[in-house]
This record gives sequence, structure tokens and C-alpha cells, in this order.
Amino acid sequence: MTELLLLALGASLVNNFVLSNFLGLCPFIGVSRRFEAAAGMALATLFVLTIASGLSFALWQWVLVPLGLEYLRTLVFILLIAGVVQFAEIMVRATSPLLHQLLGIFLPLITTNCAVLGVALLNVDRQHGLLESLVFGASAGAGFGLALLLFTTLRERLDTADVPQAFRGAPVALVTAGLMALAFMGFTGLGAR
Amino acid sequence: MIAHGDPATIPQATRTDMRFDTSPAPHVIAGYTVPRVMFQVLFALVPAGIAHVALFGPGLLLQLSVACVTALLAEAAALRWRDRDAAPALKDGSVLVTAFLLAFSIPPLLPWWLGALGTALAVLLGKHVFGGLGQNPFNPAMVGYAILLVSFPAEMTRWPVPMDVESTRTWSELARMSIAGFYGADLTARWDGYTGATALDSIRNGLDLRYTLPELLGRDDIAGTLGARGFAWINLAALAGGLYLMLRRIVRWHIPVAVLGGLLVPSFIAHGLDSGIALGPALQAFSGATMLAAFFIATDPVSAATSDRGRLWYGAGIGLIAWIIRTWGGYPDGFAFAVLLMNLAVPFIDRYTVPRIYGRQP
Amino acid sequence: MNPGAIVVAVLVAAALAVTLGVALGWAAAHIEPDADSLVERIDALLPQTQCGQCRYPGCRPYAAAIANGAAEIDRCPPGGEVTVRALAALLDRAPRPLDPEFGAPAPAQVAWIDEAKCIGCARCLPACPVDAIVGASRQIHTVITLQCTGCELCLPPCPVDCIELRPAPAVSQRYSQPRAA
Amino acid sequence: MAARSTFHAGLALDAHKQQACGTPIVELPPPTQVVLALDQGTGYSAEPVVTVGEAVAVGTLVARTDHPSASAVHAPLAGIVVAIETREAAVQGGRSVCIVIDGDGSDRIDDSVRPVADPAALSPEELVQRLRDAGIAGLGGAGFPTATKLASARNLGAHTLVLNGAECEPWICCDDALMRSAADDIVLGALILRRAAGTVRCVIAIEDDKPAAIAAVTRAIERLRDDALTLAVVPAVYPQGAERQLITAVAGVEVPSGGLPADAGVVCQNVATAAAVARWATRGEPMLSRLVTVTGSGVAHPCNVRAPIGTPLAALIAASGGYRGKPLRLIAGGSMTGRALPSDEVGLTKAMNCVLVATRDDIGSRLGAVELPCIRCGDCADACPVGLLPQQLLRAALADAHDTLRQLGVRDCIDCGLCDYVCPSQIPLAHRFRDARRRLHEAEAMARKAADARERHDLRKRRLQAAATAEQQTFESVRDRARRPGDDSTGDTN
Repeated sequence: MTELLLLALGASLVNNFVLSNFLGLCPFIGVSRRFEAAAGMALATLFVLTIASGLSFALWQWVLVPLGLEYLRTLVFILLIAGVVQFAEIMVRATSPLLHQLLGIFLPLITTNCAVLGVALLNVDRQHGLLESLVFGASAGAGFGLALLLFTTLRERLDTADVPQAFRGAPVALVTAGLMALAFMGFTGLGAR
Repeated sequence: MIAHGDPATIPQATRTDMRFDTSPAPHVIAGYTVPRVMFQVLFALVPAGIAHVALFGPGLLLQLSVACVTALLAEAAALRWRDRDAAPALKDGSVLVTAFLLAFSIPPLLPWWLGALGTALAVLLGKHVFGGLGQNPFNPAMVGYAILLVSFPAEMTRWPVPMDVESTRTWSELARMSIAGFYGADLTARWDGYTGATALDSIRNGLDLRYTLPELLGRDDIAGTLGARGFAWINLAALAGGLYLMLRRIVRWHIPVAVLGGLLVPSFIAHGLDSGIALGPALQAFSGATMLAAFFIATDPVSAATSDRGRLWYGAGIGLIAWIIRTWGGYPDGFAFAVLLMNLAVPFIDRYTVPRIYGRQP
Repeated sequence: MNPGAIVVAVLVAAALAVTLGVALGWAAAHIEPDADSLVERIDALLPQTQCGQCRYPGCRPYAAAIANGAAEIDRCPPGGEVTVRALAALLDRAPRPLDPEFGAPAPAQVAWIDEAKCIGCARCLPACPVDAIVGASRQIHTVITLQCTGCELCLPPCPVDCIELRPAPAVSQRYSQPRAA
Repeated sequence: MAARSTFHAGLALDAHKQQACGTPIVELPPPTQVVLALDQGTGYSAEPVVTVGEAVAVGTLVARTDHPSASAVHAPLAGIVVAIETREAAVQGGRSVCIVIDGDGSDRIDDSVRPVADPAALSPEELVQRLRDAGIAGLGGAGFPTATKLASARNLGAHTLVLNGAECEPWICCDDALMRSAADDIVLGALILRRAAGTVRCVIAIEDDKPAAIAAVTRAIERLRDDALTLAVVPAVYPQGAERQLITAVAGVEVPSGGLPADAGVVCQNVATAAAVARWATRGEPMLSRLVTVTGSGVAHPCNVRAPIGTPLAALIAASGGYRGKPLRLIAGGSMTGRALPSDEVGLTKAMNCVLVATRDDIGSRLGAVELPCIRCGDCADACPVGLLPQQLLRAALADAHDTLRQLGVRDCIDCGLCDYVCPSQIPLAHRFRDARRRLHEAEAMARKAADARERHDLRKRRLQAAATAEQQTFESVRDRARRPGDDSTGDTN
């Protein structure tokens, strides 16, 4: 139990996928202008990460390994993630077309979100069991969502700030993201002792 | 009966006698201005500064001078670059507060160019990239400090051995060493033994080497009667300055109390559970940057939460994260990162701690 | 690598692809997209002049066109920059200037019928998209100023050009809700 | 400096009341000319019922209204209507249609002015209507028609009438002077108002910095021996006299956001309004005059003046010894919420409780203010009596973010000006919020008009569709019948 908790804390905060490992930066920058969109993205990514972690573990454990097809994992995982993402897209379109509009291209792009593939591959590399895989996937998704929402609220505040012309938009967003990563460096070494 | 209703049909009257200015209400203000707030903060730092100089030598004064000059130059340059009038911004004192906080946080032996670099980064990257006074989401001084700390860890953790450690050192030697350090001389050659880690750092390293806390505290170079050697007095002086600010209502109680609560409550519990390795509340409160952070750094209004409830969450978060980093983290003192981490949560906190408006349901 | 392994690999990948394809196909067929709610929200931001300057027959058709990506958000001169900004904010797109092809924004105006010239032909009545013209055949017509959206659609049918546009009165008095009553 | 009060926050301000309050009330003789604004300060105008050249007597109705937010206007002196024109006035927007009457020096009284024989014989509904006809409006500063408030109190079943004697705004002391000199009138008016509003009890609220007024009102209440008429002493904290804040302090309930005091079971009237009701009952006099504080460093002898409505402010200032020093601002109201007027030619309105002639001594702090960026210090939020977050509101106001403005309660702002007062960055917050409210109001009016147009368009579409369907059906049935030879109902088709 304690190990699962530490795994969750590690994946969500200490080794935050966005701010410590710099994975999944594309939606982090792209869908952080509005809170509603970011919240939708956070939920969609959490959903995809959790489902994809579980399914990829199942595929790995019960199909690829028994058949000796370990080398196919990247291909198979991407296929699997693409399927889950498509399903998520259908769900989003059915529940909130506005959110579907807001997320735009970034929703299908969850497929190529390196955080998602990263989680699936890390699960395999670290020989996580099914429960561990699910917890790891969910907490990575939660960590991504947390970073995204914090970043979005920061950017919303910067919207009304008197930012110098040269830094408006993406530059100040990147500086902010950098300072967020700097702040997350405070967690380095946590758990090492 | 006249045809009424259409104002255009009613003749206009013109008068030109005595005219008055028609500015909007209110017509009076308290006149308690930003510069006065900022200079009160600087004034409240004086006791801590005196303690600092008495215990660690005049290095602080050197760092202060380089920080203030750099800060004013950086502020002026940033405003000139944006075609803004620099004079009011230089006079409002806010950039001096940043310089003071950074100078108080960095070791007094730091070479001057690092102090200047840190200050310039604080003012430019921490403040003016976001638009200057009032716009920065992060505490500029802590931005500068954190960048220096992750980039120059060795220089940033080398402190003079404080005067209240029993030894034969004199203050004038400290002064000479400070000047040497300021110009970047290699201190290990002549001054080895005069420098060392801070008390918190020593305890952390000692615990890593499997010493117990009572053993470490038994060494007379680490802790005194109240807290860490040297830092206890600075903390006490900062506490006095902070209480003065509270008395003048420049700082309200929420953030300092929450910071101290967030730090001391867990340390009290942990110390109760295992006094062999967990630092007690007194040691936590009077070592490192605790009081400076609680009263001067976390309370920077620009980067803090705005509602009373939000300030409590914000302060408690800083205290708790600082405790976590001090206890398990890779850095000896966690306040800079704790402040930055909670800074980035501030808009989020503000979003969920809007106070109840009169006449609305909670 | 033996040929058998390749066959197995291809089969596994194909099986996975087919399974996912079937599942997604079923989901796409059975989970209805909810398009209306987005159209409603876009329509709510449009000025409802029903003027057709966007080349759609009214505000709602234009809203539907925006929702399914057929039209840009820059086609509504009566709404002006304010509407474009509101739409951009709703859809999280970059605000853009109005497309001059669809007309230039003008101050709010209302139609006014010169009753001396009106011959009571009633041709302007069906043209009004909001039924703001009162009249009947061989009766003099008049415009209900408060209801008029200034769409100008009544101008072309008038055979004697007795309708002109005048600056609209401030809407805030009539459409405000006084707090105490 | 700051003191907690019974509501959320507020501040104890420099009162500046001693200047005018020490001297006795001055009765101003009828001026030679009055300028009666048809908008008496609520933003809604009455309609004139006299023409230029018409002779009027004291108490003649000169403008009537059906609007619940406007009040009827009566001639305060006998004379001739010399002009009906748009002039500068102490109202929103700075201009209003005004009826100008030149006095003829006589004190001819209109026939309609007759004492009410027995107010107790009138039904409450009649009472409300008579007060409306008499043009009785709130004298506390808003000028809102008393009858409208009483009617909504009746409709919503209010149980408590609060008489506002908490004159919290700096400089103003006309209510204080009135309570000291005419407490019996106030108590009499309170009884009539209580009956008209249908409330069970009446509480007169006075701030604790007015001991003489408290003593006078206490004596008046004791003479009456009415258990349902009581006195409440409230702390002298700005803005204690704001309607909602006073209700909370006295009755312990909050007026719901966007609602009326009557929604919380309370109706609030100013003490001076009660005295005006008493004048109406005893003399039959409609609202013809009011007590107004004329003060500030810019007048020679600050004092309280009873003057006819419409008296040009220049005449009021002359009655107070004329200008002194270098007056910079002429403020209708106090220093916190008063409206700065462009000229002293404007007429006294029912809503004007104070004329503050301010010199640099009085408003220097504001004149020297340099606006700096907001440092989010939160002093404004601490001071706000409504619990708003002005610094977040400011961001929303500058970005014109209407949803955020509504959510953060820009409409709940009572415009007390405390956020400005305490702001160390000297930002004109209250003004920005007023501006934001106006823009929000306009945007909402546009949205309502658009919704209206959408509905009419939809109805039209449905009507056209129905017509088309009906036509199609008619066509089909005719065609069908044409194709069926031998169907008698179509007549002989072949």
C-alpha cells in the first residue's frame, strides 16, 4: 500500500511528467489558454492514460510476451493508444461539442502525447503489475492534469498582465513554464534518502 | 401643455460662470502609498540585518550594495527598453525590497558577480518579463535565489561559521574573509575552517551518515539554546521586524501564521514520533530562513493569494512544502522552492477561495 | 527470424487493428454527437439582426455554419468587433478583424417610414425578419422602433423608397430591469 | 484607525462633522428663482404638466409620473414658469430637463395643499398613493420614491421598518441636526410610515457618535410609549448608513444579492423622510424643501440650511457666508460618494443631503494621487463592506470580462469608495467599477434586445411554416377532390 502511494506521489509530483521529465509539452503549451479546455484536456488525458496503461499491460503480459513479440511493443502500444484516444474523442463530441471545439487538434494528438506512450513503456520497463500499471498511469495523468491546470490559471492571470510586447503570448508562457519547472526542482532528491 | 418627452425639442441653456472640476468620487483617500509600504518593509529588515552582520561579518552589506545597485540598474534598463518613465518605479522601493530579500537569502561570501547575476535575473526574469510591478506571478527574489542555487550549489551553500560558535575567530577576520569572498578569492586556501555548511545542512548530512539528531545537536557548532547557531538570532530579529509589520498592518497575520503552522505542526508531530531524526519545532522555527520567509518573503502581496482564506492555504502550503523538503528533499532549506511552488498555485487558490459576497449564499 | 514469427506478428497487429476498428465503429454509430448545444451558445452571441449579411439566412444558420467549421467568425458586421471577440473567446480562436467582404460595422440604426410618402403597398411587411413593421394593405405602415434590428431588408421591396435608416435610440432604458419595482 | 463593525469590514473615517453641526439651522427665505430638475437624482424623470408662462403657487404640481423610480415635483414657491429646458443638474449624466420658476414674492398656496385630517383614517394603500402624489422621496441621498419602497414592502410582507439615522459619510450632518431639533416629527412620521409599509415594528438607528440626537430621539420615543418603536445605537463606522449594511447591523439579516431589502423582511427609510412625511400629514405640504448641510473649507460659515427644492446652490452657499479661499470642487453629497458638480447654478434636489465646497485642504490627498500598478495587497478587500475582491474585479473590469464581473459581484458593489480610500496604489477603483457596471448594463440590454429579436424571428418562421403547410394542404385537398369525379361536395365539376 505504502509503495503504491509512493509510486503515485512520485509519478504525479516528484517526477512530474511535464515539469520534471518534460514529456507531453505539446498539449501543455497548446491547451492552456482557457480553464475549461484545460480541464477537459486533463480529464481526457487522465482517461486515456489510465485505460491505455491497463490495456497495454494486458497486451504485453498476455499476448506479446507469450508470443515472443516484445519487439512489437511500440507499434502495438501506439495502435492501442490511438484507439483509446479515438474513443475519448467520440465521448467528448457526444457530451460537449464546445469542449470538442476548444480542444481541436489537441484531442487526437493525445495519441502522440509522449507522456502516454512513455507511461506504457515505463510500465513495461519497470515491470509493473496490473495494479501498479493502473496507479502509475492514473497518477501520471493526475500529475499532468495538475501541472496543466496550474499553468492554465497562471496564464489566465497573465492574460490581463501588462506583459512587454516582445514577450506576449508564447514567450511569456514558456518563461512561466520554465519557472514552474524551476520550482519543481525543489522536489529533486525527494525520496532518495 | 407642452409636447414633452423628446429632449431635442427643449431648448438648451448655457452658463459660463464659476466652473468646478468634476472628478469622480471618492474625493479623499487615505494616502497610504506603495512607496511607504515598501520602505516600511525595508525598515523592518534592519534588526535582522544587524544580527546578520554581527554574526556573519559584513558580507551582507557588500551583497546588499551590489544587489541594490544591480536591481536599480536592471529596473531602469527594463523600463527604458519599454519606453516607460523609470523614475516612479525606481522611487517606489519595490525593487529594493527584492534586492534586500535576495541579499538576505544568499550566503554573505558569494562572489559579487553571482549576487549581481541573481539580482538581475530576479528583476528581469522574475518581474519585468511579466510586465513589472504587480504583474509577476513568482516572487522575484526567490526566482533569483533558486536559479543561483541550482546553478551554483557549492557557492550557494558555503556560509561563514557564525560568531556564536565557540572559537578563536574574530569579527575582523570574518570581515576580511567576506571581502575576499566578495571578490571571488579561493577561500579554501587561507580561510578553510572559517567556512562551512549551515546548521540545517550539517544536520542533514549528519543524518545521512546515520548520526542521530541528539548526537548532532550535542556538537556545539550546530545548535545553540534556541535554534541553529547564528541563524537563531537572525530569525529572532526577523520575527521582531515581522511583528512590527503586523503591528503597522502592512502584513496581516494570515500568511505568517499559516507558514509557521504548516512548518511547525508537522515537525511537532514528527519529532514526537521519532525524536532521533526529526527536527523539533523550535529548531525548525529558528534555523534557516524560517522567519524571513514567513514574514517577508511569503507575504509579498504580488505573488501571494488575495483572500484571507486563500492566504491561509497559501501560507500553510509553503510551510508544509518547506518541511517536506527540509525533511526528505535534496536541498538543506526548502523555503525558496516552497514559495515558488505555492506562487504557481496562487491563481488556482484564488479561483477557489473567493470570499462570500454580502447577500449571497455561501 | 523465421517466417512463422512474422506471420504471428502480422496476425496479432491485424487482430488488434480489427478489434479496435470494430469497437470504434460501433461507438461512432451509437454515440450521438450533440451538435445543438454548441450552435445555441454561438447563436446566443450573435446580434440577432437576422440581416443576412453573412450570406446565411439569419443568425442561427450562421451559428450552425460556425459550429461545423463551414464559416469563419468574421462575417457579422452588425455585431462588430465585440461579437468577433466574444466568439473568439468562446471557441478559443484568435480574434480577427471583420472580413470587409461582408460589410463594414456601422452604428446601430433603425428603419423609419416616411408616412407622407408611404402608399400602403404592404410589400415591406413580409420582408421584415422580426415582424417589426405594422401596417396593412392601403394603410400607412410604421416601424416599431424598439423591435427593429436595422437589418435593411425592408429597403429593397419598397417601391417608393419611403423607408430610411436613422440612428437607433439607446437600448439600455427600454431593456433595462430597474432594481426596485 | 480601523475598527470592526457589525458588518463585514468598513473603516472609521475622519468625520469632519463639527464644522457645520455646531451652528443652528438656517431657514433660507424663498429664493428669487428655483431650478427644479425633473430627475430628482434617481436617473428617471417626471413629465412636466405646466407650460412656460404658467403661474404656479406653493405646492402646485409641476411634473407628474407613473414611473416607480421617479417622483412627482411640486412648485416650492409662487411665481411664473419661465423655462423648461435641459440644464446641468446634480444627476447621473450631469444634465436633466429642468422647470425654472421665477418667484413673484407672494406666498400664495395651492388649493391642493390641505392638512391630512386624520392619517389614521386612510387605508395603507391610500396612504401610499397619497405619499406618491406628494412626491415624497428618500432624503438620505438616493432620492428614491418612498411610496415605491413602501408598496414593495407591503407586497413582500416586510416586518421591520428601519429609520436610517446613521449618517456615516464624512461632512454630512443634516440628519443629526434634524434629529436634535425635530425628533417629534421623525417619530410621528415613523408611525405613519410603519402603517403604510405594514410592518410590525420600527427601529430608528443612530450612530453612537451622535449622543445629542440619541438623547432627543429617546425622549421623543418615551413620550410616545409605543413598544413597537425602538431605538438602536450602531457603531460609527463608514459605511454604516448604507442601506444594506444598516439593515444587517440592526436586524441581523442580509439583503439577498440582487434583491430588495423587503426580500429580507425589512424596509429602510431615512429619518429626514419620516420628518417630511410628518410635515405632509400635519400641513398637507408635498415635498417642497429639505434640510441640507452646506460645508467644507470653501464656505465661510458651514451650517445646515432648510431650503426649497430647486434652490440654486449659489444661493445656499451665499446663505452660508459665501465662498472662502479657493474652492476646487463643488460636491453634492459627502467626500466619499458625493457627485462633483460643474457649476453652482444647479438646483437643490431631493436627493442632495450635502453641498461640500472643497478646497485643497479637504481633497488634497486625492489631488496629489499618482496611480501605480496594483500590488495585490488586499487592503481593498479588507475594507470592502460587501466582501468583494476589488483587485480581481479591477482586472476583470479592465479586460471587460462580463461573466467574471458578474461572478465577482460588480453589481453588489455599493459604491462606498472605501477601496479607493485605502488603495496604496491610489487606483480609482470605484470609478472603474461604476464604468464597468455601465458597460455591463449596456451589454445586457443589447443581449436582451437580441433575445427578443430571436424570439420574434422564430415565431415568424413558425408562422410562415404553418401558413405554407396550410396552403399545401388546401392545395392537395382541392387537387384530390378535382381528381375524384362524382364527389358532390365540390359541386358539379363536369
